[in-house]
Order: sequence, then structure tokens, then C-alpha cells
Amino acid sequence: MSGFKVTRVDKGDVTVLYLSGFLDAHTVPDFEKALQEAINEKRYKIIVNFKDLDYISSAGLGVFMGFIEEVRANDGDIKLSNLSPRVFKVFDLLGFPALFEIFDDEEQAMEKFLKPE
Amino acid sequence: MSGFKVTRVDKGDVTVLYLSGFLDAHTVPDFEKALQEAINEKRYKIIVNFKDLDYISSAGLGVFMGFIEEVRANDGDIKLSNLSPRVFKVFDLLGFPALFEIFDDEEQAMEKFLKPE
Amino acid sequence: MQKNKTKIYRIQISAATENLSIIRGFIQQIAQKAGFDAEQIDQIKLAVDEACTNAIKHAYRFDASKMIDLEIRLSDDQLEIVVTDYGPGFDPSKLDQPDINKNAKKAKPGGLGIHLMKTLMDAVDFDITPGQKTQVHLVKYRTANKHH
Amino acid sequence: MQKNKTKIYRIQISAATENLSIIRGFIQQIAQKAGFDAEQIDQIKLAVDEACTNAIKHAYRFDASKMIDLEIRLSDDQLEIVVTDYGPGFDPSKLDQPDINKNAKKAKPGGLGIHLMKTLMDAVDFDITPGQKTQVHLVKYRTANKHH
Ligand SMILES: Nc1ncnc2c1ncn2[C@@H]1O[C@H](COP(=O)(O)OP(=O)(O)O)[C@@H](O)[C@H]1O
Ligand SMILES: Nc1ncnc2c1ncn2[C@@H]1O[C@H](COP(=O)(O)OP(=O)(O)O)[C@@H](O)[C@H]1O
Repeated sequence: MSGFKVTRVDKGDVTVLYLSGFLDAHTVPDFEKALQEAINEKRYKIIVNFKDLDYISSAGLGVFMGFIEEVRANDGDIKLSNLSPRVFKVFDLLGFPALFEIFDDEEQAMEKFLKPE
Repeated sequence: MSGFKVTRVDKGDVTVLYLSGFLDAHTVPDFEKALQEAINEKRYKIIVNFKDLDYISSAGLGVFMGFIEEVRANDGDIKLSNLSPRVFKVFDLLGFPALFEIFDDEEQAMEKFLKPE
Repeated sequence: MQKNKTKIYRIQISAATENLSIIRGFIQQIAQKAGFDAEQIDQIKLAVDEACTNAIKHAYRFDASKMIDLEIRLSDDQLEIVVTDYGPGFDPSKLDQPDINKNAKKAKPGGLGIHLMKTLMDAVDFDITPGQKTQVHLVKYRTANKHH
Repeated sequence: MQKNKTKIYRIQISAATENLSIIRGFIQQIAQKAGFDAEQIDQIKLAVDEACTNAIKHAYRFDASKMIDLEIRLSDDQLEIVVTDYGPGFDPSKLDQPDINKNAKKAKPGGLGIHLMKTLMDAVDFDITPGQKTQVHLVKYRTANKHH
């Protein structure tokens, strides 16, 4: 039972949320809260770093869809990084790579925010 | 699910049985079979090395009691070695240290067979 | 000591989201012991999570005093998990194919769970008695080589 | 989303020794999630194994078509596991204290299981309806500091 933890680190303009443990219908509210807080502070450039996330269900994926419109309407984005193959598979099955930018590591996602072109 | 395995190695007069995995009512027949085979070959000097055993229930302990009389009646013994603290606790709770010789490692048990004094 | 026939496990557990991780752990145990590989086990766990999440969310609206029944049937050919809730039911034929673009635009997440179950498992069937109970049958073949 | 009341899990499983490891895995999940420490978890798993082994061996004589029911009740104070079989029952008051010396001399192993349960758990009770069912109640307090 690893539980779930979300840790927020603001790096300049960009807010990084580090997820660890499992993200299911039980732990989703914690993740939503962290995202909502960043957005309330008008921080719309968000990277979700999945480095230590072991498991995600559709409840977890739903969170991204619930916030992405508002974030993009404010010139921001939610970018994903460091997904383990097991977690990536779930995003891939549901066609997320067409809707979200997914990076191997956080730096690439950060760079994309800094030099968008 | 690690299952259970018993591996027999004859070292001179002494037969060593290496146990790994879990020893419960399901896996006990495998262990009994290995002990019975050694005894059928009149090999009564037996060390059971618990190095890789993770779990034992009273069904496993019962095996020792089922064979010890016959073995000792034939000038042999069953000595125990390399018990992990978790496995030792179960033997200890049931008072086995009064009835069986339990050694930290196999060499000590072997020595006791070779130079009994 | 047991013949080669269907093995059955039944688990009854209260409809709380905090039990989802325990349910996944149970399924992991059984699927692993049954010899499924790591990827198949991941798929089965996720499909069962989705079915149980639906029971908790839609059938019981997070009332944790309600119970979910899991029946796990293991045979030589397949593993079948039947998730039962005693909620109002729904009409599976009326579900749209999920469209994540549309969903995102409406800021209304959802509709992914059943699609995911169908993608992950070899067969998914609903057996619904409206107002009484909903049963989701999730089947994984032992030698499945389904590609997604 | 759930109030602080007793949580209940029910598991029904066929009476096969090969299921003992799965049962231990289930118990591990629940006891771990409930916050028991590693030593307590070991004790609970072993006690449940012993009770289930008795159901398989004595109540059902290894007939794997029979079922064992486990009810796990988790409250703020304790974890209680009730193991039920539908066998003939027995008279617990007639059991001798085990004597491993005597046992060994008679080359008749046995009699250790119930003794072990009592040593490992904070309370062990039998609720037996002869010819109908046998229930073993195994209780572990959350802050148990029992010494052996
Ligand atoms: N067990 C259930 N009881 C009642 N309705 C259900 C159940 N499972 C699914 N549904 C209905 O089917 C719809 C689609 O479910 P699903 O694909 O899992 O997506 P989501 O749960 O995200 O809405 C749900 O929104 C709900 O209306
Ligand atoms: N569930 C049960 N149904 C019938 N008899 C039982 C049950 N559990 C225990 N017994 C009786 O109690 C005795 C003592 O059990 P136990 O202490 O576990 O030792 P063992 O199983 O090694 O004999 C058993 O031999 C059996 O006669």
C-alpha cells in the first residue's frame, strides 16, 4: 500500500506537480486539489511529473480532461513527463497522446514551455 | 507467490535439505517426501537449512515431530539451521528449541554431527 | 488434491473508494497465482478497478454502507471476474464511444471506464436487472494475444 | 467519505490447501492497510492460516468442493477475523494442552494449531453448532502489547 502523494514545486513560471503512489478514484481528490490551487493562483503552466506513480485508472485520467480547457483558455498547458511504461500504456490506450504533450523527462517539458516556437 | 522448493544435497554422511518459499499445509507433502526418501535410504543424519524459507505454519512444524522419533531411534538426528527471525519465532512459540537443535548456520550443525562428543 | 475444474473465489467488500487498492491487491494475488504475466495482471487489475469504481460512483453514489460482490472464476481457459452492485443499473447500449477531444472541450470528464474495460479484457458483458442489480463480467483468456 | 465505523470484508473461498497462500495474501493486504506492524501482520496471517487449515483438514477432510467463509471486521480498536466452515464441529474444551515431547514420542504430530492461534492473537473464540458450522473468531487489538 504505497498510498498517494502530490508534491508541488514552482520553478519560475512553471508549476511542477510530482505524483507518487497510485492515482485512482480514492486519491484523485488530492490531485484535483493541488491542480485547483495552482490554477487559483493563476499558474497555468503546469508539468505533471509521473516519476514515482505506479498506477493510474480512468478516474486519474479524467482529472486532466477536467482542467485542460480552462488552462489552455488562459494561455497555459498541462504537460506530462516521466511516465513509466505501465502508466503510459493507460494514457495511450485512451488516445491521450493526441491531446496532451507527453515527454520522457521534465526538462524537455520545461524547455517546451520556455521556448515554445 | 514464491511457492515452495526443497533441494537435497548429500554431504558425506549428512543429508542437507534446503527449503525455500513457504511451508504450509499445501507444500508440506513435498517436504515429507524429501525427508521420507532420505530415511528410506537409511540416511538418518539430516540438516534442514531454512535459509530461503519465508514462512512456516504448524503443518510444517508437524513434519519434524512426525519423523524425529524414527530418526533418533536409528542414531540419527534432524538438526535445523539458518532460520530467519520470523521463522524462528514460530518454532520458539511452540517450544521447539527444547526438542530440536537449532543452529545459526549449517556449518555449526554439520560440526555437531561430525564431532558429537 | 483438487481436480482441474473451475475455482471460485467470492469477495464482498464495502463500496468505499479506499477499498479499491485492496481489491486490486486481491486480484493481483489470484491472477499471479493463476500464472498470468505482468502485463495481463495489470490489465485485469485496471479493468476490475474500473468496474468497482463505477459501482461505487454510479450505482451507490459513494454510499460506503453498500456492498460490492466480486466473484472470481478461474478455469483452465480463462479468468472471469463478475462485479455485482445492487444499484439502479443503466443501459449499456446507449453509451457513446468516448471522444476525449469532445470530453475535454466540455470540461466533463468521463465515459472512459467501460471503453477501457473493453480494451483491456477479452470479453466484457453487462447483465443488468434494472432497479435491482448490475453485473459486469470481465473475461481474460489464458493465452490471449489481443492487440490494442 | 466513510465514517469511523466497522469496515467489513467477506471472502468465500474453496477449501483447498493451495488457497492458503492467497488467503494469507488477502489478510496481509487488509492488515497492512489497517496499519498493523510487520510482526503483528505475521501473527495474524499465521493464525488465519491455522484456522483455515483446520477447516480444510478437519471439517472438510480435504474436499475442495466445500467453501470457507472469512469475515474480516476492522474497527478503530481491533481487527477481527471470523473463519467459518460448515463441517461437523468439535469440542474445544476437550483439547489437551499440546505437549510437543509427547507428540514426538508418539510420532503423532498435531494439536499445535489452536495453541498457536491463542498465542498469536489477543482473543480466540469458538462458536460451534455441532453438525452445522464452526466459527473461529480471531481478534487482534490495535495497540496490543501482548508478550509471549
Ligand atoms: N455500475 C453502474 N451502475 C449504474 N450506472 C453505471 C454503472 N457503470 C456505468 N454506468 C453508467 O455508464 C456510464 C459510463 O461509464 P464509464 O465508461 O465507466 O465512464 P464514467 O464512469 O467516467 O462516466 C456512467 O457515466 C454511468 O452512467
Ligand atoms: N474447524 C474444525 N472442525 C473440526 N474439528 C476441528 C476444527 N478445528 C480443530 N478441530 C479439532 O481440534 C483438534 C486440534 O486442532 P489443532 O490444535 O489445530 O491441531 P491439529 O490440526 O494439528 O490436530 C484437531 O485435531 C481437530 O480434532
